[in-house]
Amino acid sequence: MDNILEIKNVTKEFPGVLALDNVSFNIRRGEVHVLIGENGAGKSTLMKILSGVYQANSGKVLLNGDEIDFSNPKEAQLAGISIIYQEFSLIPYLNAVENIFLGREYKKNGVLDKKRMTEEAKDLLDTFEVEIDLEKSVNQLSVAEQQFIEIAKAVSINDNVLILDEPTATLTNQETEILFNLIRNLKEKGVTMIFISHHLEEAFEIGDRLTCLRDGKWVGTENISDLSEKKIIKMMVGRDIGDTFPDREGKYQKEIMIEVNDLKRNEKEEFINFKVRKGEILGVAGLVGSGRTEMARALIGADKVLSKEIYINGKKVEINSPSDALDNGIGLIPENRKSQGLILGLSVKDNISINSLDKILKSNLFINKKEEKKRSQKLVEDLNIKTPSLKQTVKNLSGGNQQKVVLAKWLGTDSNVLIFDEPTRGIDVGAKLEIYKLMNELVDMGISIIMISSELPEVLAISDRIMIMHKNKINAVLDNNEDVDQETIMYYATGGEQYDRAT
Amino acid sequence: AQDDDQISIGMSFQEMNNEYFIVMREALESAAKSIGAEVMYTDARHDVNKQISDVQDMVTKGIDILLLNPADSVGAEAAVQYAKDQGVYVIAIDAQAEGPIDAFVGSKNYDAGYKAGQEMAKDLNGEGKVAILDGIPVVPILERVEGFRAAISEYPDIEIVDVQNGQQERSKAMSVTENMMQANPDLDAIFSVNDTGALGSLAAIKSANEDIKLYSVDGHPEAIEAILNGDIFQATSAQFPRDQVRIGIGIGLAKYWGAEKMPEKIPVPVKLINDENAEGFSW
Amino acid sequence: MTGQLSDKIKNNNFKELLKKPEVLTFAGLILLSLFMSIFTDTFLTGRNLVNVARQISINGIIAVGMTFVILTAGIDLSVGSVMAFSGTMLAAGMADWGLHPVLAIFFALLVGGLFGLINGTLISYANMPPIIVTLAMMEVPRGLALLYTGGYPLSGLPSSFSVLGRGYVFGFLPVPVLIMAVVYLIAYILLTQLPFGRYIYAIGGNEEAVRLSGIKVKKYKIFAYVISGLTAATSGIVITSRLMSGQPMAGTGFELDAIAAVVLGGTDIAGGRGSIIGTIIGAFTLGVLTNGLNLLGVSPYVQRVFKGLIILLAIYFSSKKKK
Amino acid sequence: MTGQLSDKIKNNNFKELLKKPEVLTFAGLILLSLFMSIFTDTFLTGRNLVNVARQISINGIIAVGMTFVILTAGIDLSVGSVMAFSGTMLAAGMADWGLHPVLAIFFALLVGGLFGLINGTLISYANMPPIIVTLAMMEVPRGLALLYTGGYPLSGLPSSFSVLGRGYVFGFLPVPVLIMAVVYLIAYILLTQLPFGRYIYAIGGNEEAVRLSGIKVKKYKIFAYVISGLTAATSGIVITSRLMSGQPMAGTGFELDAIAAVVLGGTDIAGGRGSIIGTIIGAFTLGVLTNGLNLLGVSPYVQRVFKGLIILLAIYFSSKKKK
Ligand SMILES: Nc1ncnc2c1ncn2[C@@H]1O[C@H](COP(=O)(O)OP(=O)(O)OP(=O)(O)O)[C@@H](O)[C@H]1O
Ligand SMILES: Nc1ncnc2c1ncn2[C@@H]1O[C@H](COP(=O)(O)OP(=O)(O)OP(=O)(O)O)[C@@H](O)[C@H]1O
Ligand SMILES: [Mg+2]
Ligand SMILES: [Mg+2]
Repeated sequence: MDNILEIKNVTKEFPGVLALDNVSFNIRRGEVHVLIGENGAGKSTLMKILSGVYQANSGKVLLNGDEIDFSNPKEAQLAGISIIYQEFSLIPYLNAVENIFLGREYKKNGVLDKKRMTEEAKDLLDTFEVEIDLEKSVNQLSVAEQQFIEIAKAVSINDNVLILDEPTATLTNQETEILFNLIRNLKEKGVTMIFISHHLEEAFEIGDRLTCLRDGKWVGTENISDLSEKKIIKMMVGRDIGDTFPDREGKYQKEIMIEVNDLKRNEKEEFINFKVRKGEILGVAGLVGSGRTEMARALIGADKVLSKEIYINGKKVEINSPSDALDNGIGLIPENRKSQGLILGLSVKDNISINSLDKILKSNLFINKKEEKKRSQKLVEDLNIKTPSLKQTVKNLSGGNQQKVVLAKWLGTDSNVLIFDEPTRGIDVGAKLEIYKLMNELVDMGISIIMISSELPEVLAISDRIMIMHKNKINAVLDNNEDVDQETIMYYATGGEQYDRAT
Repeated sequence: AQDDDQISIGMSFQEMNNEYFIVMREALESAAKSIGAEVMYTDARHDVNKQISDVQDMVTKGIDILLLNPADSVGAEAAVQYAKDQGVYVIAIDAQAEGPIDAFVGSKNYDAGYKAGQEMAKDLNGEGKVAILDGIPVVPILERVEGFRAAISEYPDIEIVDVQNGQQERSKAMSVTENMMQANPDLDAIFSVNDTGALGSLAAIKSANEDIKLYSVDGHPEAIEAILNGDIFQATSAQFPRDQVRIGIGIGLAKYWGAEKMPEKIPVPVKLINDENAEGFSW
Repeated sequence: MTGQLSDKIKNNNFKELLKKPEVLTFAGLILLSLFMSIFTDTFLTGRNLVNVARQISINGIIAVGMTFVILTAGIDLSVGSVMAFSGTMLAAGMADWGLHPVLAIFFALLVGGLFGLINGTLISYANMPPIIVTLAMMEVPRGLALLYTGGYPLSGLPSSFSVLGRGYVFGFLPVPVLIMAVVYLIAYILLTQLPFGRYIYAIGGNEEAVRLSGIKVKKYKIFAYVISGLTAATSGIVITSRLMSGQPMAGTGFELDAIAAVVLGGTDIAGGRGSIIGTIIGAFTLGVLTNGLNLLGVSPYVQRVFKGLIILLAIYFSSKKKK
Repeated sequence: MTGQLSDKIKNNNFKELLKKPEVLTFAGLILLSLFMSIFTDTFLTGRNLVNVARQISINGIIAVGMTFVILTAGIDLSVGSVMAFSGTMLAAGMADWGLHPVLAIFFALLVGGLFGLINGTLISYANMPPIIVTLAMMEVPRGLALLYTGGYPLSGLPSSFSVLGRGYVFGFLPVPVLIMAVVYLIAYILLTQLPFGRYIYAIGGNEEAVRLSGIKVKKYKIFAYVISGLTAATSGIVITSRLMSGQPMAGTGFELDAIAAVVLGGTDIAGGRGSIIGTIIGAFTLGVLTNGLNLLGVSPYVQRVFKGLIILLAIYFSSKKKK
C-alpha cells in the first residue's frame, strides 16, 4: 500500500490561535481514513489546507509524491481532491442540478446544456437511492437532502481523494446507512476518503485507519482494528473520561412545570399535547423532518400557530413571541447555533448577557457593566468555556465552545424550561459529557428540559421520558425504562402504532 | 476689509451647469483680470444651505465683494447677513436675496415673459391652444410666468390648456413635453420659462414630428441656433448675464471705494430675439 | 380521482406562478394600464404607447446593468454619473476631436466599461462595500464631465447622429426602444443560457460557497459592474443623441429609478433571486405610472407622493409573496 | 524578558487601537487638517473652525440617526425628504397656524418621528427591504412638503426663532453645534450604556439569533428608524431656523452625505459594528474637506472628484484594516 497523501510538518496559525502545530501523517491510497479530535483540534483547518482553501504557514503536503501548493479549491479539485465542507456550501436559490454542476457546466453550441446536466444529476442521485425534487431551489429542501446534493456534487467531480467533514452530523441513522453504502461503493472504485466525525462508532463501521489530533498536534495514527472506543477517547482528550454518559438520576418531582395543550400550526396537522414535570428531562425523538424543531419553535412563539395553550406551574400564559417565552422562563437552544444561536461578530460576554441585561440595570436604565462582566465570567468558568477572554468574538471559538456560549446565555436568564434542539450536534465526546452533566445539574435545580435529539443513544441515556414524533404529531410517549431501546424508538418514529414486543 | 491691497471678489452661484451661469463666470473672471482683482467662485448645486457654507468659506478666505446668485431668496439671508457682518459688500445677481444687500442686479423678468407672450400671440394670430413649461419656483421664474400670462390675457382666443413643470432641466423637460403633447394633441405653442427647458421641449417636439411653436427666455446659444434654423423655436427673450455681472462688480467696487449714493436695484432690460435679429446675437 | 389530482397540479402550478414576484408586478402593470385607459382617452393610443416605451428606454437600459449588480448582492449608485460622463465623452469625441460617430460611440462604451471596471475591482479585490464605492463614484465621473466641459452642455454634434435618439425603424419603432430591446435580449441570454449568468445568481446566493467551488468570483463580480457601466454608457449614448448634446448634469437621481425598476421587477435586493424580464416589467410600470399621472393632469407634487406609495405597495405585495 | 513582554503587550494594544476604523479616520482627519493649516492661512483660525463645526451640524445630526439604522443592518434614504417635510411643517406651524415656536418644534419632531415609525413598521412588520422602503419614502414626504407650500419656501417666521440656527452660546459656540453635541451625547449614552444600544448592535449582527433570545427585535428596529426620523427632523429644525424659511426642496442628496459620514466613521455598512464617535469624526472629515477645498480655491468641479477619491481612499484603508 502506498501513500496517496503525505502531510509533513504542517503548521497553521490564525491570529492568536495555533490551529495546527507541526502535524505529520500519511493517507494510504484507497483507504477510508478517519480523522477525529475534540472541537477546535484543527481537523477542519487541516482539510481546508488539503483542499486549497487555506495555505499552511509551514510544512508541506505531497500528493502522489509531488509537493502540492494549491492557492484555491479549483486547483485542488483539478488535482483530484474535493471536499464536502462542515458548513453547507450550496447556493440557496439554485436547484440541485445547478448546484451539482456549478463551475463545470456542460455547454452545447456555446450555451448551457441543461438537458444533459439534468439527466446526469438524476442518474447520480438515483444511485444514492434518494428522491430529490430537481426543480426546487435547495433552500426549500431538507437538511439531509441538501447533504446528499453536496455529496453528489463532490462525487461527480470523480476524485482521487474525497474529504467528508462531519457529513453525518445532520443525518438520521437510515440516511447515514445510505451514505455509508455510498462510501463503500466509492471505496471499491478506488477513491481515497478522509472522514471526520464525532461519532466514534462510525469510525469502526467504515474506517480503515484513524488519526487523532489534539490542540492542533498530531496524537497518533492507528489501524482501527487495533482500537477500542475507550482508547480513541483517551487519544482525543489525553486521559480516561470514564463513561460517555453520566449516570441518569431521574429525580424529577411530581409537579407539572409546563403543560402544552392543543398546539397546532396549521389545518393539516393534529393537536400536540404534552407535559413536562419539574426537574424532568423529556427526550424528543423522531426522524429528520418529523417536526420536532417546528414544534419547539411554535412553542416559544418563534413561528405562528393556529392554536396553542401553555400552562406554566398550572398558570395559563400567553406566548406569542420568543420574548414572551423569555418572560415566562422558557428558552430555546436552537439547532443551528451559527445562524440562530449566536451573534458571531460580538464578544463572548455580549452574547452571554444579551437577554439578561435588564436584570442588571443601574438606576433602572444603564447596564451595570461590572456586574455584567462578573456574571459572564462566572458562566464561562461554570461551563468551562475555552476562550482567551470575555472579549473574544465568538466567531473564533470552536463549535463546542460556541454551543456552550449559547447555553450560558440561557443559564443567565434563570429560565425554568429549557429546550435543547440537537444540543450535541457536531460536538466532541468530552464536550458532550460536559453538556450532559450540565443538564443533570440543571434538573437538580428544578429546571425542566426538553431535549430534541436525533442520537438515540443520547436520548436513551439522558431522558426521563421519551416523546416520539412522526409526521408532525406525537406518536408515543414512553417512560424511559429497561423495556425501551433504540428499536422501540425507531418503531414509533417510523409511524408504528401499537408496539407489540412479541412480534 | 482685508489687510492686503488686492481686491478680492467672490461669487456664489446657485448652479454651474448652465451656460447662462458659465457666461457669468467668464465675465467675472475677465473683469477681475482687467482690474487685477483676485477672484473665486462656488457652486451651491441648488442647495441654499450649501450656499451659506460656501459664502462663509469665501468670506473666511478674505473676499471684499460678494456677488450672490441666490439659490433661494429667503434662505440666502443668512449668507447675506454673515457677509455683511464681516464687512463684505453684497450684490445679489439675477435673483433677489433678502437681508441687507447693497444692491440687486437682475433682468426685467416680467418683461421677458410678457415679450415672449406678445410674440407668441402675434405668430398665432391671436388664437390657439398653448401650454406653459414651468420651472423651479423662484421669484424670477414666477415673474416670467406672470408676464407671459399678462400678455396672453390680452388675447381672449388664446387658451392656456396645460401647465407642467420641467424643472428647467433638459431631459426632464423633454419627457414632460412628450406627455403634454399626448394630453393635448392640438397644442399650438409652448412657453418655457427658460431656454434649457425649451431645448428639452424642442427635442421632444422634433422626434414626435409635431408642429408646435416654442417661446422662451434666456438667449442661450443653442436656442439662438435653433431660432436661426427657423422651424419650431420662434423666439426667446434674451437676458444679458455678462452685463449683470459687470454692473454688479461696478457697484461693488463703487461701494468699496466709499460711494454712498447708489441705486439699490438695477433692472437690466431684456431683448426679444427672433429669426429677424438672431443672426450674430450672443451673450 | 385523476381529475382531482390534475386539479391539484394545476392549482399548484398556478400558485407557483403567483409566487414569482414579476408575475405580480405584471398583474399590477396590467391593472395600472387598464385604469389609465379608462380614465384618460389618450393613454391607449398607439402614439402614446410608443411614447411610453421611448420614455422608459433610458431608465430601462440602465436597469439592465443594475439587475446584474443587484443579483450579485451589490448595488451601483454611480450609474447616473457614469452615464453623464460617457455621454459627455461621446459628444466631445464627435464635436471636439472630430471622431466618426461610430468610433465615438465605442469610446463612450469604453469609458462606461472602465468605470464599471474600477467599481468592480475596488469591490472585488479591495473588498470595499458596493454601496460606498459607488456612492463615492457618483462624484468622480460627474466631476470629470463638468471639468471637461466647464459646465457647458457640449453641442455641435453631426446631425446624422440624432438617429439613435430620435429615429424610427419600420416607421414606428423608436430607435431607443430597439436599442433597449437588444440590450434586454443580450442580458436575457447571458443570465439564462450561459454559465456566466449562473455564476451571477450563485454569487448573490452564497458568495463564499461559489468561491469554494473554484469559480473566479472576483472576476465575475467585476463583470457585473462592467456590464452596469456599459449599460449606463449605452443610456448615455441614447440620451446624448436625443438631446443632441453632451449633458454633464444628466442622470442625476437615475440610480434610484433604476433600482426601483429592478426591485419592482421582483429581483431580491439581497441578491441571488430575480429576473431580467421582471426588470423590464418594473421599468414599464414606473413609465406607465409617470405617463398616466401626467395624462391625468395630476400635479407633479402629488405625483411624487403617488409614485412613492405605489412602489411601497408593490414591494409590500411582493415581499409578502416571497415569505 | 519582562521588558520584551510589556513591549509586546504595548505593541498589541497599539495594534488593537489601529484596528479600530474610527481611529484611522481620526488620523486621516488630523492629517487633512494639518494639510489645510499649512496650505491656507485661514483654516486654522478660530472663526473658521467654528464655521466648519456649524457647517457640519446639519449633516452631523442626520448622521446620528443613520448610524443607528446602519448598525441594525438597515439604511435610511428618506432622511433628506423627512428633514424637508419636518422643516416645512415647522415653518407652517409658526407662520400659517400661529403656533408658539416651542410647540411647532414639537410638532416637527412628531412629524419626523412619525415617518420613522412608518419606515420602521414597514421594514419590521411587513418585512420589506429597508433600501426600498426608504427609497419610496424619499418621494412621499417631499411631495407632501411641495404640495403644502405649492413649491415655494415658506417664510414669515418669528424673528426670535432664528436663534436655533444663527445664535451663539457663551458668545462663540453656535447653537447648531450645541444641538449637535447634545444629540451625540444622547446617542452615545443610548448606544453604549443602555441595553437598547446592545440590542441595536446585536440585531445588526444576527437578527434571528437575537429574536430567538427573546429580544423584541421588531420593536427595537422600529426605534432605530424613529430615531433616524427624529434626527432628520432636528436637522430640519436647525436648517429652517438658519434659512428662516421652510424649504420643501432642502436636503436633496443629504442621505448620501450622512451615509458617507457614518461609513467614514468606521461603521460597517453591513451592520453590527461601528460607533457614534466614528460618525462625528466622519462628519468632520467631510466638513473639513469641503471647507478646505473652498479655502484652497479649488474649482467646484475638481472638488467633486476630490471628494469622491478621498472617500474611496478612506474606505479602502478602513476595509483593509477590518480584514
Ligand atoms: N478563520 C479562522 N480564524 C481564526 N481562528 C480560526 C479560524 N478557523 C479556525 N480557527 C481556530 O482554529 C482552531 C481549529 O479549528 P477547526 O475548525 O480546524 O477545528 P475542528 O477540529 O474542525 O473543530 P470542530 O470539531 O468543532 O469542527 C480553533 O481554535 C478555531 O477557533
Ligand atoms: N426552509 C424550509 N423550507 C421548506 N421546508 C422545510 C424547511 N425547513 C424545514 N422544512 C421541512 O419541514 C419539516 C419539519 O422540519 P423540522 O426541522 O421541524 O424537523 P425536525 O424533526 O426538527 O428535524 P431535524 O432533525 O432536521 O431538526 C421537514 O419536512 C423539513 O423538510
Ligand atoms: Mg470542524
Ligand atoms: Mg430539527
